[in-house]
Amino acid sequence: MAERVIPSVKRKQLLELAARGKRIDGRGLLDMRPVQIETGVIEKAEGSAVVRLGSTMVMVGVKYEIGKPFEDTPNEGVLSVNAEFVPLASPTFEPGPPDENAIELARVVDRGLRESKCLDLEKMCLIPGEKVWIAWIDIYVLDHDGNLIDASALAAISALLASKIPEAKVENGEIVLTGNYVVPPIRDRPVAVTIGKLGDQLIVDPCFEEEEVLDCRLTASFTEGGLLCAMQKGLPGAFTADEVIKAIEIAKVKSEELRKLLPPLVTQHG
Amino acid sequence: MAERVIPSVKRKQLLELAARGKRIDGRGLLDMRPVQIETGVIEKAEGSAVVRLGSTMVMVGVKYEIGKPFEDTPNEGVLSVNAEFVPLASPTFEPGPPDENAIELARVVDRGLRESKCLDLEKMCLIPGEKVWIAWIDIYVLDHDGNLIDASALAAISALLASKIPEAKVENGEIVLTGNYVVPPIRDRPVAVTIGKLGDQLIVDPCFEEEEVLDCRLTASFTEGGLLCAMQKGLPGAFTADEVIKAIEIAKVKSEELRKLLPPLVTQHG
Amino acid sequence: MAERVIPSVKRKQLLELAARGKRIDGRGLLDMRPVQIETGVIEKAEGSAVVRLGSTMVMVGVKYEIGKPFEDTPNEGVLSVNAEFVPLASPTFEPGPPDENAIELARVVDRGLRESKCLDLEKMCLIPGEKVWIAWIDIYVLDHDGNLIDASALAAISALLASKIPEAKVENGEIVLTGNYVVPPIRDRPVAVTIGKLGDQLIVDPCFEEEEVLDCRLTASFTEGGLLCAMQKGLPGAFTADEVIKAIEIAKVKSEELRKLLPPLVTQHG
Amino acid sequence: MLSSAPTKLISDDGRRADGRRLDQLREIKMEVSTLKNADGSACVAYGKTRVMVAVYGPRELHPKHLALPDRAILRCRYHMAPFSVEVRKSPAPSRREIELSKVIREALEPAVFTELYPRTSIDVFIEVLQADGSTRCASITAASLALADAGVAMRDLVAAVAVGKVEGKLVLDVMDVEDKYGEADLPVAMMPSKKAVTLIQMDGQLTFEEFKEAFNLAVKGCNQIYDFQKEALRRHFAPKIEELEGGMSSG
Amino acid sequence: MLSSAPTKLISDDGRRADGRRLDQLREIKMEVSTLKNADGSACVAYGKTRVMVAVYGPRELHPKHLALPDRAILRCRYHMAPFSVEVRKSPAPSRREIELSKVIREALEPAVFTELYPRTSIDVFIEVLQADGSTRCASITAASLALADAGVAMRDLVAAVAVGKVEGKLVLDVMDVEDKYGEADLPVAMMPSKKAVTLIQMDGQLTFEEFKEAFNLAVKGCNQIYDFQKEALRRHFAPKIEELEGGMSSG
Amino acid sequence: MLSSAPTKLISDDGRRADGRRLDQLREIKMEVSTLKNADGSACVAYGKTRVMVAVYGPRELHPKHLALPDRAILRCRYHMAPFSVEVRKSPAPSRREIELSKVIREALEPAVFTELYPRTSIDVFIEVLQADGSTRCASITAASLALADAGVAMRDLVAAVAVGKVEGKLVLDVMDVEDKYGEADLPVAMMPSKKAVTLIQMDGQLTFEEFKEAFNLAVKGCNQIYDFQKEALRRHFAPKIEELEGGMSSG
Repeated sequence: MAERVIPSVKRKQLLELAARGKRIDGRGLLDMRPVQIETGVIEKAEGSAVVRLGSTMVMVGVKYEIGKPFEDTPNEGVLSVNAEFVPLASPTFEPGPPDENAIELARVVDRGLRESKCLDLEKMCLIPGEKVWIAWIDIYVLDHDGNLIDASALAAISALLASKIPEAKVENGEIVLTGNYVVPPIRDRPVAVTIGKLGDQLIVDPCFEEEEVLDCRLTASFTEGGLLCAMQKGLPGAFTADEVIKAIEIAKVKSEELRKLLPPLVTQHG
Repeated sequence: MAERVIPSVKRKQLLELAARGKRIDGRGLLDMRPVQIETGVIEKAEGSAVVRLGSTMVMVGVKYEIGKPFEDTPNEGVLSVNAEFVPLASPTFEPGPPDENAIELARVVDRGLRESKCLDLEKMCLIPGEKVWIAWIDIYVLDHDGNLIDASALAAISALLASKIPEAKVENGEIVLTGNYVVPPIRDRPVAVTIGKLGDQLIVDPCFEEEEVLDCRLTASFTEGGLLCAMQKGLPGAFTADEVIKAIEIAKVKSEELRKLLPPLVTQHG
Repeated sequence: MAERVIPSVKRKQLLELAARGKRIDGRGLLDMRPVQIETGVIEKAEGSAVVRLGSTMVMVGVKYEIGKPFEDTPNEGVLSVNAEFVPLASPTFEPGPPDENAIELARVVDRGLRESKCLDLEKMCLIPGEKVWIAWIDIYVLDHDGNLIDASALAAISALLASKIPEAKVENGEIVLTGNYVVPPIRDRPVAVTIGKLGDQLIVDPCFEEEEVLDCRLTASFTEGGLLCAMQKGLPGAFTADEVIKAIEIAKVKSEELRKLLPPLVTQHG
Repeated sequence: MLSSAPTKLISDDGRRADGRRLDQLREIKMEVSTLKNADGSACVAYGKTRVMVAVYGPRELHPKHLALPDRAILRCRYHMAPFSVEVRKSPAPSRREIELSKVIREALEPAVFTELYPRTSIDVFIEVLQADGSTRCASITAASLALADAGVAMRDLVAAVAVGKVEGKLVLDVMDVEDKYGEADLPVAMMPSKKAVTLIQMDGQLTFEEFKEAFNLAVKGCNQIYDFQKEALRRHFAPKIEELEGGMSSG
Repeated sequence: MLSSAPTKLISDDGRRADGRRLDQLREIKMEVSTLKNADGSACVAYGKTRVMVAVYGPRELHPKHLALPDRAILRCRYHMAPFSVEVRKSPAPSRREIELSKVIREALEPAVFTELYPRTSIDVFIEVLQADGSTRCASITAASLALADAGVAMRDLVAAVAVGKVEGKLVLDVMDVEDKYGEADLPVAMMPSKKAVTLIQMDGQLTFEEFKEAFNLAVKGCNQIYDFQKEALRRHFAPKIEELEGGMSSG
Repeated sequence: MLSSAPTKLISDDGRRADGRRLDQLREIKMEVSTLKNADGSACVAYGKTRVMVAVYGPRELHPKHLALPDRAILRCRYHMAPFSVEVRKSPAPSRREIELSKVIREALEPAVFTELYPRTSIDVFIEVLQADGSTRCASITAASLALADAGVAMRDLVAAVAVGKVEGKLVLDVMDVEDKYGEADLPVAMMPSKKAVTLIQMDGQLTFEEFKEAFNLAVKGCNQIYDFQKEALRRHFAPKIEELEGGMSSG
């Protein structure tokens, strides 16, 4: 709940730049920073990815474990998304349990994945009510230069797409691992895009300096088919109704650009 | 463990009043404030009540859940009393896990219920050693103007008396809920009364301002049959032996007055 | 993680003494303080001991409980060593969960016991994968005058050697306690010895005042057969390679002296 | 008190499970100044969803080094009573409650003149007493009433409502069963007279066209909630103003 | 080491499970100044119930802003060793331990001249090493000895004992099996020479007449405990006083 | 990705499970200044063991009363990513991580001129991204590179390596399977040019003669690691120095 102190000189400078269609690092208002995606970086994880958005660096690891389903969804696997802001990523991060920012990040990424139904959780059930696959998605922020949501969402879906899940069979009510790995039941590739509001201007992919002076931000996630599947307004400012609509339109276009950086969906096993 | 600072001018004033048999809000030494009991306020809870003692307002919700019995009482249901001093109730309450005051409150109310044997826990056993009813009694302090113990104890027994418990049958070792609700196995109506000591005087139902300057307090709980079933001395002062006896005598009389505000016991199911 | 402040005048004094082969309490560099071991002090525990090293006093209680084995060792009992620095032992100890010093202590004692294989954990398995004996070793520091590791390790093995474990039989897949107690499956008597470095000198059994000014310390644990079974360097200083070797040689000799204070191993049951 | 999955959430004649029309709010109740100790308070019900909010402040902030020299710190805690939901909730704050505390604070902050109260805190404590969907919206609505009751200067009230998509249709003021079994949930908060959107979240799936329609329905709903809020404040303050005027005229 | 429920707690000739008469204390042992580091300490046994208490202070309080300008803060922690009970206890403080820490502190505070030590804290750390009933009473008894050992000025010692109702009879100094299978437990603490009651709690069921009888028995028991306390202090301080006198006479 | 127990860890011709000779390090990779925000950083791999370290500081310490008047406080956190091990690790610090944070700090501190930075903190944050044995050694090695990258004055780098005993033979740079199924593990850290041992731990069983041999092998290994460290710093700083010299010569 630490309150942010808005540096007013910096804000004035960025507002003036934005009014002229410019940004502090030379980008146009609707330009993303260079995006790099690398997968398979952690061999011990069933899936992993590092995403760089400019200097922002986020690592995501995917682990599959057998566990119990939730009581109200006995026929479904479990998707669990967690985020840690480890203190090496920023002088402002401190060791300890996730704060409200890390929790919000994890939950926004979670909703983008969950509501797109990208993982077919029913196919991750092994013994109904007893044993299902749990997909642990751990978001690890390594260097923070703004727009952690988009970088994390991109790393999460990249790691999932690059992951393999152990092949399990149920024999006489017991689960047997064959030792083989198969493609997990992924059927969508959601992408999140965050739009910042700076005075009267909307900007794409805000960097850390910009985030410090934003009025507010709006994140929209889209399915492969172009459906809106999650939204989140953040920061203590307000949008006009028109700005909301316009931000979503921009986000939709950008989400399609970003999705091109992802590998295609593979035909499912079984 | 925050230490209380006793406002000495206020204490002097209240001592002088008490010496003349008076109190700051015009009551006599042995008068309670107006008591209001409302039940059935939370439809999602199996039982609920709001009790007002003057401006003090306490809500209690009762939830019944099926769970495991304690290892040393495999044939008994579980009674669990918890209290939260949510920060909206007082400028002195802070968010966080229950402090020593909230814990003492919960445990004193718990002992009053438990030692009166008001809930027949054996009748709340479904499958011995495996499945029993857990009665969750959650005390929620909404506005704190003193004497939380008596208000909470009254709200707890009121919510229990107003509660319905799901009807459960055991068929082939499995628990089946019939969808009906029945009267829980309640067989007593314990009432707690707290007596404050202010100099040489004993007072009933201290308000917040009085609590701040009390020497000490003594709570006594009584069963319907007039048996003492729980006591608790609080605050860092001392009673004489005579005061202890006298306080209990007063509490007994007041407990009978308060019990008249409760609905009668209903004949048990089964 | 509280940083220690080294009292420089005291350090200078102790360095000068050590250079002349002397210590603040009159001991020689390689002398231990008087050692007292008392067992069976807590009748409710299956084993217990109090060890005094000079004014340092440590109590250890051993409890045996039936529980689940770890997933990766389904055929073995569980050894769990915990240490508490209860605040009565020192003005520098505070209530709360174990800090890094208490955790290090517990883990160093644990490694000494575990790596010596003094408890035959396989004999503590009742039903593989389901039920095993858990040996809880609780280290309770009561008075802290330095060298807690050696005192705690000595108290732990003493309490184990003095302990009795309930006799359990497995009948039709159920565990039945016969009500008798038998000798636990102990097959070694490890002893830990800590050597402190003070300037150029090595000292044995540092007291609290010495610990405050030590460069560093090295603990070595030895099995009955004279094998090194655990080591731990502590404190923010460095040893030369020669000092490491010399310290271990001293520790070995001392460990044999200390072991003479322990009761002999008893022939195992079964 | 477990509920089972319903067979149909919208009847053939366009009525919802509780008999409402698609664009109809539940019964809305608002009470201002419910509590004695709090500087401001309000109790709001959207049907069975019931929240109680207390505001303490502007008041001195502890610890002091957290204070800001140029404005108040707005703090907000959204918390659910253990008995507010079907399966008892542990009192420890869940990740969901921590996230909602943050987005609710950020939905209220644009309305508060924090710059008038430097070095202080304004604490908003929200207790959900019963949860039947749209608790975050009822919380925002109640919190802005409690802030007004506490005399905190505001640019506008904040009104909030959720629009859902249920069996293909858009519905106003989502209740629990619709949230659980519906296809999308879109909570929106606004400062109605400023036409400023201070909260927007979304779960589920909507086309862009559906979104625009849903958003417009939410704006309409916020305006209705706003009318209830103004009415509640009028009820609470009018007698006092009359009293005051009475007092003056008699003087 | 699990014990099973006993068949009979009081024999036909009025003897209790451990052979005591109804109004008889267990073997009481008290030792003062057991620990080196603490400013004051005591070890007390009521039969198998054994507690160790250390007092630190009066000492500077951290953090300082908690200090009181007109008196010392008395702090108290009652804590059970994991091995003190039949089933190993987790070291984290339980709700029971937190409640007992509070009532024990409030039982000791009337006896301490806190006003003599403004801006300081007096910390009482209680460790139950073995629990066989009446641990709170043994703790209070030991804590007042440790306070005296630390040289803290006191109005009187505090002595405590529990009376139980077992198989219809009142018994003095309740042990675990009597607490568990008996009908009532009444712990009482007093400043005996002041005749002031500083702790009273009760579990179980008693008529008012039974209560009065039990209370009187507790008062009698506290007086016996008080004699043991004075004797323990005499044993501890007498040699020093003799030494001092010896030193003076030889001077 | 669970691995099963191997049948043989050392082949008849003296090769280890990954083909290494007994006294051979795994492939060592070191990168300095990997992160933008940190004052210094390094990424180190011993085979599949991969750690990333960031250093912040010397910087002002919060809360200030923890600051020391005569030197910097060195703080260190060793932490494992949940996905770094076979079975997902909870992010909450384990007792093992707390102990390792302490011994790593004590292994680094002799090398740092803390007295040059009074009243500050130097924070070393270690993240184990993938664990395949010897993570504490890789962490120490990386941390001293990150400290150098941050420009913190040091007496020497600290290099670390673990020696194991596997099927009766001593092996250098222990990997996970050797740690798990071997007979002993001996991690050692040194300031190589000072010949000073700053960390030594041991698990398992060794005769005194075996220990001496293992210790000598560890010293040899630390020297090899030291060469890699110097090379990594040279690679990182050389271009800058050339640039600087180029800039000067062109001036």
